[in-house]
Amino acid sequence: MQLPIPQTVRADEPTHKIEKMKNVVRRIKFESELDLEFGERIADKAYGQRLLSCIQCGTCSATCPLAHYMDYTPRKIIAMTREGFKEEVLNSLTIWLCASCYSCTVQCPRQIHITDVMYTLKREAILMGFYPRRLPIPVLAREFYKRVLKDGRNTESWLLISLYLRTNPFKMLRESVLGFKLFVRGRLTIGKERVKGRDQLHSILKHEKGGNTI
Amino acid sequence: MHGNGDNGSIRIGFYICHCGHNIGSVVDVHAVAEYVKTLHGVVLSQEYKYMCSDPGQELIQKDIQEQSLNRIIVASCSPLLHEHTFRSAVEKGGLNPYFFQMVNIRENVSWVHTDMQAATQKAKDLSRAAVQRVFHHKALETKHVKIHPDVLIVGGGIAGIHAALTLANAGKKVYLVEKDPTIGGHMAMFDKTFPTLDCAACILTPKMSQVKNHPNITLWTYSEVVKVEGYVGSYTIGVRRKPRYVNEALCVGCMDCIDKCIYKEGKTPDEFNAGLNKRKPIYIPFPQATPQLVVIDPKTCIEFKSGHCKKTCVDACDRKAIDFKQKEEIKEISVGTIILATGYQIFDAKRIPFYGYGKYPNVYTSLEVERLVNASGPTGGELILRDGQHPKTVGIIHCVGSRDKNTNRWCSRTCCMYSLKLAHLLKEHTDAEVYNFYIDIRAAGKSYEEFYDKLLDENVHFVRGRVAEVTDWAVRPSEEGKLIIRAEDTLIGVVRRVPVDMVVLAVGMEPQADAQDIRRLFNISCSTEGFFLERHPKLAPVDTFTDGIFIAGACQGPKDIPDSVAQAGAAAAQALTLIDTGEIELEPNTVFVVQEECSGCRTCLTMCPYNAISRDEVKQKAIINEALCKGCGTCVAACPSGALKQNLFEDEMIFSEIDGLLTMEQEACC
Amino acid sequence: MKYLYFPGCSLRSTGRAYEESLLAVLKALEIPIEELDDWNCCGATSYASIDETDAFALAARNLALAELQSPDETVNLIAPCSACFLVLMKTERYLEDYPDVSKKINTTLDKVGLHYHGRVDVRHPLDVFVNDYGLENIAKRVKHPLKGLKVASYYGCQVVRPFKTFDHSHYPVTMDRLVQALGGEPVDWPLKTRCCGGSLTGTIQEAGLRLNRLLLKEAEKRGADIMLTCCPLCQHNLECYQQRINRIYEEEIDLPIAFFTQLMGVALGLSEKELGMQRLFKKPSLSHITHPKGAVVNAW
Amino acid sequence: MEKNIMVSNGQNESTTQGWEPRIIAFFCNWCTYTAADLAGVSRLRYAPNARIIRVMCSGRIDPQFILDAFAKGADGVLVGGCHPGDCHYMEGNYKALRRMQLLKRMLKDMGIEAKRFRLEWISASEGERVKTVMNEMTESLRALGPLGLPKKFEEWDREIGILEEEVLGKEEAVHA
Repeated sequence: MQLPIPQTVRADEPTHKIEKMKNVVRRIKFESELDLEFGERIADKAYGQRLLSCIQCGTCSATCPLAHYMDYTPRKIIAMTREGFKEEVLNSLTIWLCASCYSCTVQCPRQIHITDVMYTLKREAILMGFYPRRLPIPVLAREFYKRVLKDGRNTESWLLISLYLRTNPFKMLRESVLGFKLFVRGRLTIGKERVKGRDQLHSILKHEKGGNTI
Repeated sequence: MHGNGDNGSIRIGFYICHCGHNIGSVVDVHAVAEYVKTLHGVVLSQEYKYMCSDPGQELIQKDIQEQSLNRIIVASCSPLLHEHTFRSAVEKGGLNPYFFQMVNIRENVSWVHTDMQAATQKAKDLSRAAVQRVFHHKALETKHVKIHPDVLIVGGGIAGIHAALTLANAGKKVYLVEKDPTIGGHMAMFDKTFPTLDCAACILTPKMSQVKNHPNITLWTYSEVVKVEGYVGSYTIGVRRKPRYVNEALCVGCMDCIDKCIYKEGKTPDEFNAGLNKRKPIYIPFPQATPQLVVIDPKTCIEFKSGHCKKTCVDACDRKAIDFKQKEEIKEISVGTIILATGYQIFDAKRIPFYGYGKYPNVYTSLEVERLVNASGPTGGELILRDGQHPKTVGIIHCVGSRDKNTNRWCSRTCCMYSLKLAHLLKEHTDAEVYNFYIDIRAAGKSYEEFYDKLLDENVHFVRGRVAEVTDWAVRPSEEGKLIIRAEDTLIGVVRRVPVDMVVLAVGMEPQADAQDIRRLFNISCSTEGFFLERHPKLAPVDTFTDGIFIAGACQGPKDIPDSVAQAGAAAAQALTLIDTGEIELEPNTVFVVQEECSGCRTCLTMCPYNAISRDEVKQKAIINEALCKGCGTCVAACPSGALKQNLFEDEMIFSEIDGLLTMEQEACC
Repeated sequence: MKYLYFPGCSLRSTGRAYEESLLAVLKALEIPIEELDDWNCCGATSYASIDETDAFALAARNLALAELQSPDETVNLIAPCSACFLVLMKTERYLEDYPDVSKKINTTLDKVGLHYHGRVDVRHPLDVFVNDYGLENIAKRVKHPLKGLKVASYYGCQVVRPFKTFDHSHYPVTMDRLVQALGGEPVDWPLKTRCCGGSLTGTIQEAGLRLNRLLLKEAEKRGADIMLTCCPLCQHNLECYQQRINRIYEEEIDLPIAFFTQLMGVALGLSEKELGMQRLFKKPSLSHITHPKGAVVNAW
Repeated sequence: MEKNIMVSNGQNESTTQGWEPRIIAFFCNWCTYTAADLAGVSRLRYAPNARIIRVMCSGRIDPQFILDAFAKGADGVLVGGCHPGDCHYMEGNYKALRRMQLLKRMLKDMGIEAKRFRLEWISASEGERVKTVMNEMTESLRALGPLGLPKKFEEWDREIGILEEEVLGKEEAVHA
């Protein structure tokens, strides 16, 4: 099943939309294509317990500030996860668009920790290398992760630079003006923030590792 | 006195029930029967498909006579279900019924375990315990108590009214106690009723006046039960009659006093109109209020607040019915049975701030809308919003305070249908566009689905999605000055923003605020949600765990009118059965004193909550008043000399049970 | 009792004004605080998307350090940045809810001579000011009441969600009450806690910018002279992208976005320099407040 | 959670040697026993280690019953009554509470771990609670291992016997 991608997301690729329109999308799902344990697997992860008790009321989608940019509304993600539509879920933009504002979590009448489920799905996606390539969000997450792993603290200037280098260098030019403004106001530092007990930190994170996910 | 086995040897008959597959599929019934055969005292041990069936019971009777058994044990379901059945079987067999012991291997074993070996082992242990227990059983006399023929009914809603009339028509004397100034309950507030759309008042008010005029019904409105003593058959009830400050005997409900009240306009929110308009301190709840009596509300009446009122109302009343000196009185009555029909309260919509109730004037609860569309309502049935507008678009939000773990988990059952009804009425009154936002439409009643069809044909919008928020935040010019409902249309899969003029919140049904107090007062149980708990969800839906007390209507759980009426009828029938039997058997599990062992230490006296124990100052011994003893056995556990014993639960019996449960047997697997 | 202070990475760069004003105000109110020694990044939202236990271990180190540093029975750790606030608190709860994980994390902490016993109570400055220090005490110290200043309080998401520690999850009032105590006029608007998109402005701008546009427009529509935030990222998004929003969507939004601590400082009579006002793209015109007599507008 | 328990049970019982804790449960007729019935009717699955003894009221439960149960080889004892304020006999459960508090201290002195005795208020509607309590208790007893008082008694008797002999021996010696 092809993944329809909202054109808003790839605004930087005008041709993309047209191609998508030409494609014929196959809309049938054979049970054999599903991963039937997927739902339970996700539910077993932290704060996933109530996932299976979803009644598909759509409160999450309605309260989500980003739902209108998602390829599948949060409700659909839950349904698909439960039914084992693993590929669609892990390939979806939805999980990456979640800005973790917890609106859904607070309002869900079944008290499903939707935001935490989204985190679980993000991790799953990275683990399986499923997430859409060149989509900046996972890259940002990864860069952030590396930076903190290295210095123990994050320095926004460097984070952004490395982000744009890895996604869309042209964007950096666009941002440079803003960057400069911030800089003159002393809001962007060139010197990196570092933790003194870095070795300590690293050993903690090393110990934690069940095989590095990057 | 039936034959008893005290003389001579103990001859035990053991029967184990398959209960179809219910027990047989998890417990190796045969193995248990075989094992019990080997136990001391057991003369006969056999299995049977359905012990509770007639042949099953006859089996017991036959064996008692032919094999001169003097102890009977049946291992089957819970004693709460069939103990009585088997006891009477034993009695028919010519043996004292209290030589019988029941072993629960269904609710406590086969239905809760999966591992056959473990379950069978448990069944064996329990059976062995019973075998050892019955050695100590004694012949006992069953206690009988007379049933007082009068009935108390609490709550004057449709359920209470129906139960009262049913019993009264059967010639029983009924006391109907209602806490409000009038009977009628919620139903009196409704406009039309689904699915037939006949007007609530038209079908209710005749019944109300019947109640008022029925010779067998004593109607006490504006009253509350404050005391409940005694037990099934003879309850003593205390009823507090709040002062109306109007003499019931004199007032004819002409309402002149109300017109003459120095308040030209009402000041306090009108309860009956869901607070949509104001009423005066002296008022009558609504035109057809029953009884037709005015009430004075001391909280708002000037005379009560300052004492310097012109008392124009007094002058207005030519029958001199108004009496500011009136005091509350406590009535004491004796009844044999009680029916609780205390109803429900609606969910407080303020608890869900997302829907803006109390913040945006044009957000209404369903109950308010019932009054708003009602011809005798505050607007005379014309649909004028709080801001004076006539709505062109209306959004009805389902499941407000239902199916929501953050508020109430349960489905309130009535909201779907009354929302459809209101949708119809609103369209009828205003020809507005009506949107229903629902999670599921539950129209599972007689001709309910057909009503749903009708609404679909009337082109009412149905959006399947729970509303996340009602807000005045407009992002499009078309939304300016409107209330915007945000929900996902889950069938289409997109989020929708629907601007409307009026929002109706289909609020759910909750237990009454004082349900817990009532429960304690009448000594019955509540379910987890706080509704009164029935004795059995299917087979005893109107009985409670307290004999002689029955429940009807929404106090037992959310219910619509037909169901409430049906249940009220059932409760009345249950009460009638008791009354017409004239007496009821009580467990003879009372306490007695072994005189020679009592040291007269007084320990037990403080234990008994019923003052059933006194002390013979001459003999210096404790005396038990059998009539007062309820058989809890708390005193028995406290008696230091072991002089107190409880029938059916003597120490020996329980010790032998413990012993039986714990003695290892050879072929045991663990 | 002394408060521990966890600045977090953002308050050392884009959110510097927040730190400066916060510290200045705490000083002015004589609330004793002490920075957490050698704190590390809380892990933020991105971190949790890569590796969960890692993210929690990272945060747990801070909690453990806090316990080391403070003798108090319950350690009050102030985290001004919403992300830090939430992540630290979430870690705290998580270690309670999942004992096995907490054991695992603690064993690794033990290896480096640390241990978390669950004594830390993560606090937001808003909570501390309003509920610990008290509004009336603040009001007493106000030198320049924010007379007639219409203030839209923007809380963002993570301060009130998912944990309702000190206010309602969607309709909070703490900041508004604070504004009132400072003599200002809180603007009641419906988007107080609607997400600003967080890092989306940097990744998927279309989405990020639109969210901010909605917030800014609504605040202006409701007559706000200024919008207050309590999160460095929200402030950054709402302020720094205003021009771009105006350009792309042809809007004329012109709303100063300050940290609530900055406005507090102004009311308490602190200098604009102390409060890092110069770091704002658009500094709110408050001369009529700081110089009530309508005196010359201070120049900078 | 509960699934695991069932599984582990399954194994333990199917293998003849695997030890299983034995629990005696005293339930009051009106609340807890009814709740147990409800658990049955709702087909909740829980560990099969407890054996229920029904009494009319938790107030009837004599501490001796509990001691007797331990003495005869129970690894744990569970007492269930109505919630405070809900007693069918008004205040039987309060009386029970008072007694059980005392008993707890006594058990402590006897060296019986606190976890082996549990007092629970379970109302007629709380079938789920019965399940959790049964499972929790079974689990915690598994962790504690057997109590095996009867065996201990035998040993003590033997030791005392030996002591007596010694003493007698000495006395005889003295007499001689």
